[in-house]
Amino acid sequence: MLEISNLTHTYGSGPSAHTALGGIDLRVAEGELVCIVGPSGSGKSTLLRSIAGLLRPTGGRITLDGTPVAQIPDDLAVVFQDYSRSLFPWMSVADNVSLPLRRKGQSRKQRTRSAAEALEQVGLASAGSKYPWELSGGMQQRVSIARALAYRPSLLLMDEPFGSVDAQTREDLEDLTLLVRGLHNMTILLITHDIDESVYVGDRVVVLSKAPARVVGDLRVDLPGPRDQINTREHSDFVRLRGEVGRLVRGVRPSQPSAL
Amino acid sequence: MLEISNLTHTYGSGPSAHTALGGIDLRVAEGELVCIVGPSGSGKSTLLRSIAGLLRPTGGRITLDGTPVAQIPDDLAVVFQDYSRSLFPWMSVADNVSLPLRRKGQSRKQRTRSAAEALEQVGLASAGSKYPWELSGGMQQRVSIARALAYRPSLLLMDEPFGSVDAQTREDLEDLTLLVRGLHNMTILLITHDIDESVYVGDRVVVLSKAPARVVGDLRVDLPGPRDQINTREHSDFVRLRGEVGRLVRGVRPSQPSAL
Amino acid sequence: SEKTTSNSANGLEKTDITIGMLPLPEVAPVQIAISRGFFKAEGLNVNYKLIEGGAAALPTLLSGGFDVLHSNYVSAFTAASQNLADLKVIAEATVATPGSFVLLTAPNSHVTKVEDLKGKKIGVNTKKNVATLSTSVTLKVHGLDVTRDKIDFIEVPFPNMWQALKSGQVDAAFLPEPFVSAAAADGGVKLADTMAGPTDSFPIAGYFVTSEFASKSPKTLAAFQRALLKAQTIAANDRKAVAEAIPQYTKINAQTAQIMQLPGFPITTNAVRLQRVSDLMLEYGYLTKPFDVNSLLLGGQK
Amino acid sequence: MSGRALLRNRVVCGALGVATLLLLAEAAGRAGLFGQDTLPLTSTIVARTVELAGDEEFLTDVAATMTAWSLGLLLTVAVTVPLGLLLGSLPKVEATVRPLIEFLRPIPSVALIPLAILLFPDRLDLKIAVIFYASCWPILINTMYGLRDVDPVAKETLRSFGFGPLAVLWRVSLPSTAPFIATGVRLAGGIALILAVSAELLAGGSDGIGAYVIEASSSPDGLEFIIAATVWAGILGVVTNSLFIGAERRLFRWHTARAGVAA
Amino acid sequence: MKSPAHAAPRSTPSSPGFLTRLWPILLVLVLWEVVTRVAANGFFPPPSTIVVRMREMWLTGPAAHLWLSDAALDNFPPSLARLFTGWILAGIVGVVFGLLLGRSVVLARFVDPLVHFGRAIPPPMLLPLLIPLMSIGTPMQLTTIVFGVVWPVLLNTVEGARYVDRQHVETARVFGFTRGQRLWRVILPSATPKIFAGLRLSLSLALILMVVSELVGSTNGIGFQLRESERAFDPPGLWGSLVVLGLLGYVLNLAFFTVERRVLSWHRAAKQTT
Ligand SMILES: Nc1ncnc2c1ncn2[C@@H]1O[C@H](COP(=O)(O)OP(=O)(O)OP(=O)(O)O)[C@@H](O)[C@H]1O
Ligand SMILES: Nc1ncnc2c1ncn2[C@@H]1O[C@H](COP(=O)(O)OP(=O)(O)OP(=O)(O)O)[C@@H](O)[C@H]1O
Ligand SMILES: [Mg+2]
Ligand SMILES: [Mg+2]
Repeated sequence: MLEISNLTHTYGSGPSAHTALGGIDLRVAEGELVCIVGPSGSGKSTLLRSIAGLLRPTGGRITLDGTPVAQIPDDLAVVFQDYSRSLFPWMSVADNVSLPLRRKGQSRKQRTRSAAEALEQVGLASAGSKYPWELSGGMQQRVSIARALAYRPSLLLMDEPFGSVDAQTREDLEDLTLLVRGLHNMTILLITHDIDESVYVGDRVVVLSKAPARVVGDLRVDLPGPRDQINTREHSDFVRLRGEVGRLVRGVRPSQPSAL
Repeated sequence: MLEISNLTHTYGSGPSAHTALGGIDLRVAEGELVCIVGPSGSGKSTLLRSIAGLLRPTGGRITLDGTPVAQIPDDLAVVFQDYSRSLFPWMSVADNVSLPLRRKGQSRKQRTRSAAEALEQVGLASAGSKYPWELSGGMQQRVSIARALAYRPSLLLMDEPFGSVDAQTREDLEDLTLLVRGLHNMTILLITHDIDESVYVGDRVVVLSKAPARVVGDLRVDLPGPRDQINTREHSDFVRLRGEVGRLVRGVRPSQPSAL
Repeated sequence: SEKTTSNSANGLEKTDITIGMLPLPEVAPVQIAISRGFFKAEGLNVNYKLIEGGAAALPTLLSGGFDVLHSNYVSAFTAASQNLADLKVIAEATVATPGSFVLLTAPNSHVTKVEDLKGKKIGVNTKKNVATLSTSVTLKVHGLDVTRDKIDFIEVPFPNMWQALKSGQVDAAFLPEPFVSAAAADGGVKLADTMAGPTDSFPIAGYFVTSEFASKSPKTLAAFQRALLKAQTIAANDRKAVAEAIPQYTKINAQTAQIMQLPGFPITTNAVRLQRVSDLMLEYGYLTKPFDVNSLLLGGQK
Repeated sequence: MSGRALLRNRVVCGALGVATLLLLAEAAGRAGLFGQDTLPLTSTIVARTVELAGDEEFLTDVAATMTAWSLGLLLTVAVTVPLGLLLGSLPKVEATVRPLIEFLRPIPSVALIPLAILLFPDRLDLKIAVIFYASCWPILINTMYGLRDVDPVAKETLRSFGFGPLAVLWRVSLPSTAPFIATGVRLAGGIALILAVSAELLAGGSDGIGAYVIEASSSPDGLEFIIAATVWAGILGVVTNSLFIGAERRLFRWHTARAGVAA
Repeated sequence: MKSPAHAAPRSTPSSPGFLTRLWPILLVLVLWEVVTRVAANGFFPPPSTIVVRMREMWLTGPAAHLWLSDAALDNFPPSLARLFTGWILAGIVGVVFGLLLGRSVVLARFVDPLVHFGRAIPPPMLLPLLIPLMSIGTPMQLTTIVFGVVWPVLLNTVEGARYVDRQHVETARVFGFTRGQRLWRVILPSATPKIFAGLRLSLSLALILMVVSELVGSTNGIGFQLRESERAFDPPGLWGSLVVLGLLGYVLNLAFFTVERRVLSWHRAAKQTT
């Protein structure tokens, strides 16, 4: 269980200070998949980095299963927005994926297998022996997704993970994420700009306002059964929710009572 | 007029060689805006880099207004897919935008004004004095768009330029691109993964196949009048075209006669 | 030293003279001549620069950085015999006096007589100069041969020599004054006086100029020699004058200067004496062919 | 000041580090760890070092050394950085002259001093020449290696806007290499100081710290002075280095900000 | 660190391009010969004289010894041994301490002045401190070499370890890399280009320091011979030693370069613009 209360963060100080987070409150239950949407530059990545313990927020509290996040939480994986810089250019793609698995105490053989499996799942079965800089942007992004999924973390943070891939692959990756989440009971926070995606993938969609970011909407997505790219997206609830999120993002309905 | 005939490119050699472009033929008229869609890793960026003269393709011909592209064409601007690495960390955002304008022989004052204007157009009016690494991913992407637009090139190449911004901003940027194109008669090639976007923005949509990439579809978009986010997207032709592109991308209808 | 006033009062070709010298007691006359205005009186403006070794400073003399160089004969003869430098001796600086250059050992050394040095290491400040030459001679007197008996010369700067001796890194050391007195005060044992027998009253060092300078500025040279000779005479006879001069150009303190063994200050330039050096150098392989020191004397054959 | 604040102050920390070392050395000296009481005690050397600070003759020497140092380093930077940029960006030229560079680099400047004297009778010229010869290599090598580290996307960006190779060099390669060049200059600064002193020492007949050492070596108790002068060479090194560090910090804020400095 | 097999070096030292690249050396040699003959200064003998002297000094031995003379056999091997031992020691010390100082801000604050103090001390001036501390000969020579050449490696390693791409460090932290993994898998590889620059600098420096260390208190070695030629006013001999040093440096650098190309091939390829 992830609990965030009154989280604020200000970059810099003095006249050039910039308040990115203006008091965020959020609770994410174990095994939940929460999508975060919000305007560019609002503070989504800042929020994510605070949860990951990479940034010490200037105010507020984050607790994970009751203990405050001061360090980087155990058993965490992150797909960074700047995926190309988060891959190690001196290692092959397979090594990039399998390296974190050492921590899971897997044998070399197991690691190789897990990495190959994860690469196959993201459609890069044949790229394992290449180097990251030999891949296209979308392929690099998928490597970093494969790395995170192969790790099977209990908390997974994804920052616009599907932004550089084509529509078809994107859908496949969405389904893959749902599948892996179902199998291994991960808690996932996923930042996205695609409103359809947020509704399709999320159990909840949290909408952030412009900077300083606040939660302006928190919608539960109650779509039936296992999701499916064709049927779910045609479901009337999907269309309604997507409209609702859209309006929230566009600021048509400014700050909702649900915000706090 | 940009003419590409039988363009092929193979990375590396020997057993690890990878053929990214398998014979591309394409003609782009002056002032045209062509969207390129295709699966991740197909060779879109490779194509773009060849046109930009940044990569010497292993086969085929590219001519611009009749002369073969051997060097980097004059009066060109590129928005790179890897936008964060294409901004210079040692310069302020405004300097990043105004630097290329030196080549246009603009005075310092003019450059400052052009840069400020362009930054305002992409919604970053107040970020001019910041450094690129102080901006969010989407903001960085917008800086690199502003840099390209302020330059007013006659040929503009954009590699997934709107991938990291929210839906609202994305629409604004699409309209901005159309506006600037209309005012300054640029030829634009735009790579995107968003099928709706390709139809909304493009005069033509070119669909590439999986690697080795070939043109599998080339659709003219005949939508009426000045485009408009709400009406255009509801137009029946829009819905039809988007379906068509979608099917092409998904490979539902494999290689079309229009391909060659 | 660049300024040349050819038409000055005494008809001197050059009035500014720079002399390169080692900070040793033996150059005290230069300091005396400066302090007492002997050079001034001759119309000369003399400056000295301290050098680290005669061999290394020779190029400076050749390139004109110095007008006069104080150098040991061994180095200078070696260079001259190879036609690397066309030099003239303008004055002798010093001849050895008993006890001024000594082979020394540490207090409880296993080496108690020269014969024990077989296969041992001897510290010298510079190889191929008067230190190694006179030591070789001393060794030979005691029946040892450097090559045959595998005796190694090791270069160690004088101030470090005592440390090297005490820590056993060299078994004996060639030391001049005032280092001998200081070491003796700390328990150093004198093994042999290197300036005895064949090297008795051995000429150690002299003042050199280039032939070019000698032929171009004969009057300046004569003036310089007159002033130096005057000081040299004082030094030879007045121990106190020397003791006063030394602390002015070295870090040797006044107290040490007063008690240390002083070198000899010759007042003539003696070709026979100098030829002895050349002959010994030939004998010990420092020269490959005989070298006639007359070619170095002013007015001597070229 | 709290302990934490103290830990954040570089001067305090540095002073603590130095003090610790001095105390250790003194203790070791008194305990006779340095063999047959041949080395002066640390406290004696500290006293001598302080004494030298008030010695006018010595201060003149320091000034002479520092003049040669700054002129030599200035010349080196002015010549070598452009040269390194040139070689680093023209691989063909670099390949051509590399054998020559690699041949010259390992020739010890110390051994060259006697020969250099013949070419540079003036002592300041001599010092500048040997400083240049020895300290150009770190700048050259670091510049060339730094150029290889430039992000290709950044270079392509400027090229695509139609900028020529020179503009790319000036506006992208140079700024992005600058921090690494600065490290090279810092290294060169240390080497230049060493060479200035060595030249004074070996060539003699000069002013400077090295000349002071020659004078001190005339006396049996000169050792203390020699070590004290050496300490001053080290202190000068620390001072010049912190000047460089300060300048770097001001100039390359972007570099620090972008990097994950210390975990 | 694995090196990608397919990123083979473009041109190896044995390729024909290598020979043609030697022409600048020939050019310099010819120029040198002409200038020295014209100048006719005994201290600057022409290369032809130097070569003759070098042969005389070092290549007059029996065929069984590869024609190397006793002087060569007495002086070259000990020098090379000192050189390599010193360089490798300095490399290890420099990298280890560089990583430590690069990654620990607090430690760096304490030791920084000492490091820069040490760096500014001329190695020849170390002698008075070293003589009482260790015995003249190999230990002292090694100390001099290590002390003289460790700085480029140390400083460059500090630089490389301190400025690792933030995104790389954060990735490693997020995935819970252990300290060792972070160091070995992330910081070290990302610092290698700079470490190599330092190692390359220090290799030539080691050659220089080898000579310096042999000037005082030694009984063999190239530096010892150089000093002897200097003392004996034998300029061709002196130049001969300098030439040997240059050649040695050239060969060492070539070998180093080959190794570096292999280890850093990822770097070269990743930073290539076409
Ligand atoms: N430097 C390189 N070396 C080797 N192979 C490369 C290199 N760059 C790209 N490739 C390969 O070429 C193919 C096409 O890459 P490209 O970047 O053109 O794809 P793309 O269509 O832009 O994909 P995306 O939409 O994911 O950005 C990929 O399979 C990739 O692995
Ligand atoms: N290192 C930094 N220094 C100063 N300001 C920063 C820094 N990083 C981010 N900011 C500012 O904080 C705000 C929020 O940034 P953040 O990266 O969290 O946005 P975001 O919601 O992730 O946006 P995007 O969708 O564009 O990635 C931005 O206005 C940005 O300018
Ligand atoms: Mg972000
Ligand atoms: Mg691409």
